[in-house]
Amino acid sequence: MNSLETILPFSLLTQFSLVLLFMPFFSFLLLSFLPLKNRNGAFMSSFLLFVSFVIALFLFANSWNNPPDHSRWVWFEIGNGILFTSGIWLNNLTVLLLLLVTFVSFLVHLFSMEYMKGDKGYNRYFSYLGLFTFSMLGIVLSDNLLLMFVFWELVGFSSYLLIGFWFHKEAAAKASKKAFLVNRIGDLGFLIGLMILRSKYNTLDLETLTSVVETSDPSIYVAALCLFGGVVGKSAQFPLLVWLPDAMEGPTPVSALIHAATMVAAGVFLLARIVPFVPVEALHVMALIGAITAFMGGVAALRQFDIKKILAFSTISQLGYMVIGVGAGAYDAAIFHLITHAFFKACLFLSAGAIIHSLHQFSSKNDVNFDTQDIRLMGGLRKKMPFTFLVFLLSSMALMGMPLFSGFLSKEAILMASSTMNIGWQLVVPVLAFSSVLITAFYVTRMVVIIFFGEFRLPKVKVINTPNFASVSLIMKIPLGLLAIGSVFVLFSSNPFDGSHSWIIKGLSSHVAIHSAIVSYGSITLMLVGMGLAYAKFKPSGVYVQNLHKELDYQNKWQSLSFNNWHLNKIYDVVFIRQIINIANAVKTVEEKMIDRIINYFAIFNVILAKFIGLFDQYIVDGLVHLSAFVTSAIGWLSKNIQTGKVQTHIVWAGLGILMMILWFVV
Amino acid sequence: MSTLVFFLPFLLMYTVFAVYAERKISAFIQDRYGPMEVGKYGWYQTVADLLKLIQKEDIIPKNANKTLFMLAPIVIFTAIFCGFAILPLTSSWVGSLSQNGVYFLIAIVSLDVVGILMAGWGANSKYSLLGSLRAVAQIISYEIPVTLSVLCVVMISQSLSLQEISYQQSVLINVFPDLESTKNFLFGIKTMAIDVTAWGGFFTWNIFRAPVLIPVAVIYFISTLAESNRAPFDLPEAESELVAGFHTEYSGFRWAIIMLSEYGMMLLVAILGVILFFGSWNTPLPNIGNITLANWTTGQPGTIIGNLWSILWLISKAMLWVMAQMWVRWTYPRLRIDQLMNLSWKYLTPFAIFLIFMSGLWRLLMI
Amino acid sequence: MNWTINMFYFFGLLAVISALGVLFTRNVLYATFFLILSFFSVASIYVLGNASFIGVTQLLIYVGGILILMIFGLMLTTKLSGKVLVTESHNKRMGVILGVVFFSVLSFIIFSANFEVLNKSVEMPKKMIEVIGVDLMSKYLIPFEIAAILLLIALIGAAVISEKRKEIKE
Amino acid sequence: MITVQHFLVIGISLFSIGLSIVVIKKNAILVLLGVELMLNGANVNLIGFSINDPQIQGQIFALFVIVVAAAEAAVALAVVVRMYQYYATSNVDEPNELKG
Repeated sequence: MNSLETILPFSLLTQFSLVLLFMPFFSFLLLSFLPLKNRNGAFMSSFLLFVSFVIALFLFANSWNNPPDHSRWVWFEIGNGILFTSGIWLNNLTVLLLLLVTFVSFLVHLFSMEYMKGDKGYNRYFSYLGLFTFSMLGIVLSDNLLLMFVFWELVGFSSYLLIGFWFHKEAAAKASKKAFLVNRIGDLGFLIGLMILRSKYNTLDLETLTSVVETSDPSIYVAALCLFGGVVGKSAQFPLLVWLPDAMEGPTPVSALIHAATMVAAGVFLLARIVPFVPVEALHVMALIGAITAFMGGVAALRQFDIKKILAFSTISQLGYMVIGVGAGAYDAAIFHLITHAFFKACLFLSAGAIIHSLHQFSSKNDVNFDTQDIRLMGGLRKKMPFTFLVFLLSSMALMGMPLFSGFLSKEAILMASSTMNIGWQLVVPVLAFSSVLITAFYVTRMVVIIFFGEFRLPKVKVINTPNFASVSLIMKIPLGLLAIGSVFVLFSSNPFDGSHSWIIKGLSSHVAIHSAIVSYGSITLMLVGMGLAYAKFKPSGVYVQNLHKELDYQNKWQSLSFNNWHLNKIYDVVFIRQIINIANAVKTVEEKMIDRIINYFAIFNVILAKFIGLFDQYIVDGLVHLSAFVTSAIGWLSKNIQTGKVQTHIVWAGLGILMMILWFVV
Repeated sequence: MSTLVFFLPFLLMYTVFAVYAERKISAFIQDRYGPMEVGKYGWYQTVADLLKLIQKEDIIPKNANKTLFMLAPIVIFTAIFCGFAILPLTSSWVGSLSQNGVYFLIAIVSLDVVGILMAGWGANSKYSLLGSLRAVAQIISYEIPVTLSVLCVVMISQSLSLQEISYQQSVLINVFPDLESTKNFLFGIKTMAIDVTAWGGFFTWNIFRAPVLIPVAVIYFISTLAESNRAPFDLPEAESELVAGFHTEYSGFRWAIIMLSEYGMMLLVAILGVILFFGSWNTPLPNIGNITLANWTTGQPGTIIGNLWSILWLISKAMLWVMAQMWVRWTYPRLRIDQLMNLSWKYLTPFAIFLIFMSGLWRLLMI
Repeated sequence: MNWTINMFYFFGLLAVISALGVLFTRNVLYATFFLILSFFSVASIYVLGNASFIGVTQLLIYVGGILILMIFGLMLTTKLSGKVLVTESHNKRMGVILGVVFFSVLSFIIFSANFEVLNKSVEMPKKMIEVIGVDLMSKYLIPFEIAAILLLIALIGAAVISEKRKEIKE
Repeated sequence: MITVQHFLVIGISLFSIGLSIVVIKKNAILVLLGVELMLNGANVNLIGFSINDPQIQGQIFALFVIVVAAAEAAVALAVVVRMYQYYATSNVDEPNELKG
């Protein structure tokens, strides 16, 4: 064992965190194997999650701003003395994320109870949610990269299950496969990074790595980039951002949980874990990737008509922000943004879910078929769903980075950090980041205005009999309200204009964050400009909106570029998939023409050889076998006659045996 | 040698007169005369019968197993006559001074079962076979109480030798090689300290040496009645059921031998009973002070007068025993076979076992 | 002494010949009576071998007990139809060979062995029966008791085994 | 003078004859007789060995053999009777249900 890796004792907190970890797992097991009826399973599952949440609260209260609590034990041993440890590391980052994950997961459970009502796979859905939460908590709790990788893969698997929850829909099945496969590409990088670290430093324990890694080592540069590959996959960074929009095929609460709050944040969390030993050059590369992602995601969100797709691209963009934050050396800001983003984006997704749910009920009530996610058919929902409008508006403000909202604080912190990168090519990062602010403001305003203002456009297309909406039920309102409260600044900082005073940032890093008024004002200005432009274009009385229900997906190539997410799918199709198919065809041809023929000849040779061997077998080997069988049966025939079943014959043989013994011993 | 010289002729004589006695006793019991025609009081009746029997044809059934049929009476008689070989006739005249006398007697007597089986099987007659099976079952069953009651005596006298047992009951006790310093006490209870060694007579008989032997003697008497197939245990030859049992098919001389064996058996068990319980060849008269009746009526061992006294006492006591057997025969009705077995296994055997235990305790009083 | 050895030869021969009679006779009952004769002779041999108590025991148990029991068994297990009771033989060759081989091997061993020590005359106890009695009650008490229990078990077992039961195979 | 060998010869004769009887005879009772004969052969040997033994251990052993033989005979006879009841035969070669 590495001298640094000693066994650390189980503390009380560790035991609590293990309970917390396994609560959702129990939920998974129970729901998978118990024949539960109605909503009992959901109640039980939510209750277990609530227990987890309470424990997380307890842990948070005990660990925040206290010295980290680290328990470690031997996991397994390979060969002679090559030990792998595993353990639980509770520091500020861990407990913060625990709280977030359990909280959001619990709210999503609550929301889903209503949202999924009547679905055939009701219990299955909640068991998958349990498995997913378990895996996510595992990532957060594990103290070393290998264990984290295990849970990382579990997260990938459970998200595969959740995205493909309605696997009978072809699109859902395809999306889940896509998400899974694209993630694998990134995870390959992760695995290579693990190998490099293990072979170089003989340990994968994060705490130990932090103390032993020298950042000047070129191999650590490679390793960090490889690990970043995993992040790129999981957090949908450029160039692997194609899976996230498709993943919207899953149930909307799932999107809220995994595509807003937890799973995609896992990448950022990983970055925050490894950042102490990542070289600055690698960080800059990450920042660049993040900036590109933020910009591309923003642009792609501009011309989407599917409400969930808009939110998905927005998520990509925001994840890009977080990565910028890490790359620019302010991982605390990135985590801050992660938290705030988790709240407002989960709120947005759940609100979208509420809208979709209501429209769905509306459609079934009026017996009309339409795309319940298409914003072209919405409009004017402000009056029909006032509560949803309120929470949606609050979260949107946070997303745009409106002052007085949480998003402003965290985004400011990231923009501050990016503004320090101002030498040479690095200038690209702040430029893209700031321009994304404007784009974000534009598409958010577009979304809010189109959905909630103006008049309800559906009756323009379809015949509606009873234009009344069912109100959103209380069990859906509670999570929405709680999450909307999280979008307000007061939860995070006393100063609504200065994110650097937030307790989260203070708790995560010791260095004093710079605060520049120019950055604040610049970003606010950009945001307002974006809002203004959007309102000018999409004002409810405008021509565009009046004809929106007749609007096509795209009309020119710019719109096409945005609508089709920079044509990335097509590019990948041409660049990779086609080439691979071509190579495969070529290989197939070679296989058919050459290798098969060689094999055929070889086979013919073998057949001829086999004939000879067969003859040998038949007459010599089989002959021996037959001979021995014959001898055996002859002996058996002989000895069979001894066993006559008659007492006296037995006595004869016994007597002969005694005689033999007499001769042996006496004579 | 006593066996051939004395017992063989005596047995023949005895049988003749025993048959006569039986007839007469049965007649007296049934209040009639019995044989009266041949000789005075019918004295020669039995002799005449015997002559008739010897003259009769020796009939062997056609389907009989000849060998077994012919051999059977001889085997029966031999087995019983062997028993006489170890009986002590007088204080100095004994057939075979075997240390295992009693034991041998019990063993050899059971051999007549073989002869009975041979007879029963060999005759190839249902009556014979059933009779012999009954006889054998009965004899084997009653051997148990006989043996156990004999064992009681053996426990009291600590010897298997009949002569030693005889001497122990004698006024001449100290003459016997191993008993020089042995003393007899009244009822065998040493703590009472009444030395009866010099008294002799009936005081030293076994039933007086150890009164626990009185019930033993009763058991012995009952069981030996069954052993010798005498009434009320004469089921093997129950006339009303089996004609004559295992000897249905016999006639003439062979039948005579079988009858001889039966009476011989009676005599044998009588003599054995006398030896074991009633003082053997000892006088019943005790020494009373200076009137040494016991010594007078015993004589010194080895002298002619001594032998004559001994024979007198032994035979007369045995005759009394035989008379008792006859008396019982003509008094009691015959038992059923299940009653017979019940009596042996459920009453006599457990009681005899209990008496062995009591005898052991009594023996403790004697030392 | 001469008389004793002659008696010994006589009874020994009688024992062996009557044993052979058991072997060669086909009549079951004859066989049993031959065996009685043989055992009787063996009892005599015991007596001549200074073991009169064992001899009498032999008479009492074997001749008076076991063999009578056997004859009973014979009568119970054969149908009484007036036929001569015969038994068939089989394995004749094997049986005779086995017997002869056993006899020859064992007699070869006996005649090649040295019995000088055993044949040395020793002063024997006067009252043999006393020795047996005392030994049985002291030295061999446990085997004695075990034998008693064995007899009891055999008694009960025999009664239970031969009890008539209803499910008799036809 | 009777020597040990005298007894032994008679013993082995009886034993061998008994063995032959056991093997040859079909009737179960006769087989039992053979067994008894074999036991007697053994007993003769024991008596022979104790003729010059003041402790007469051989005789006591023989006594035990006889006792055990009595037990054996009783049980074996019961078995034979039972066998007769069950198979209606007393031939040992007829109940051959053990035959493979």
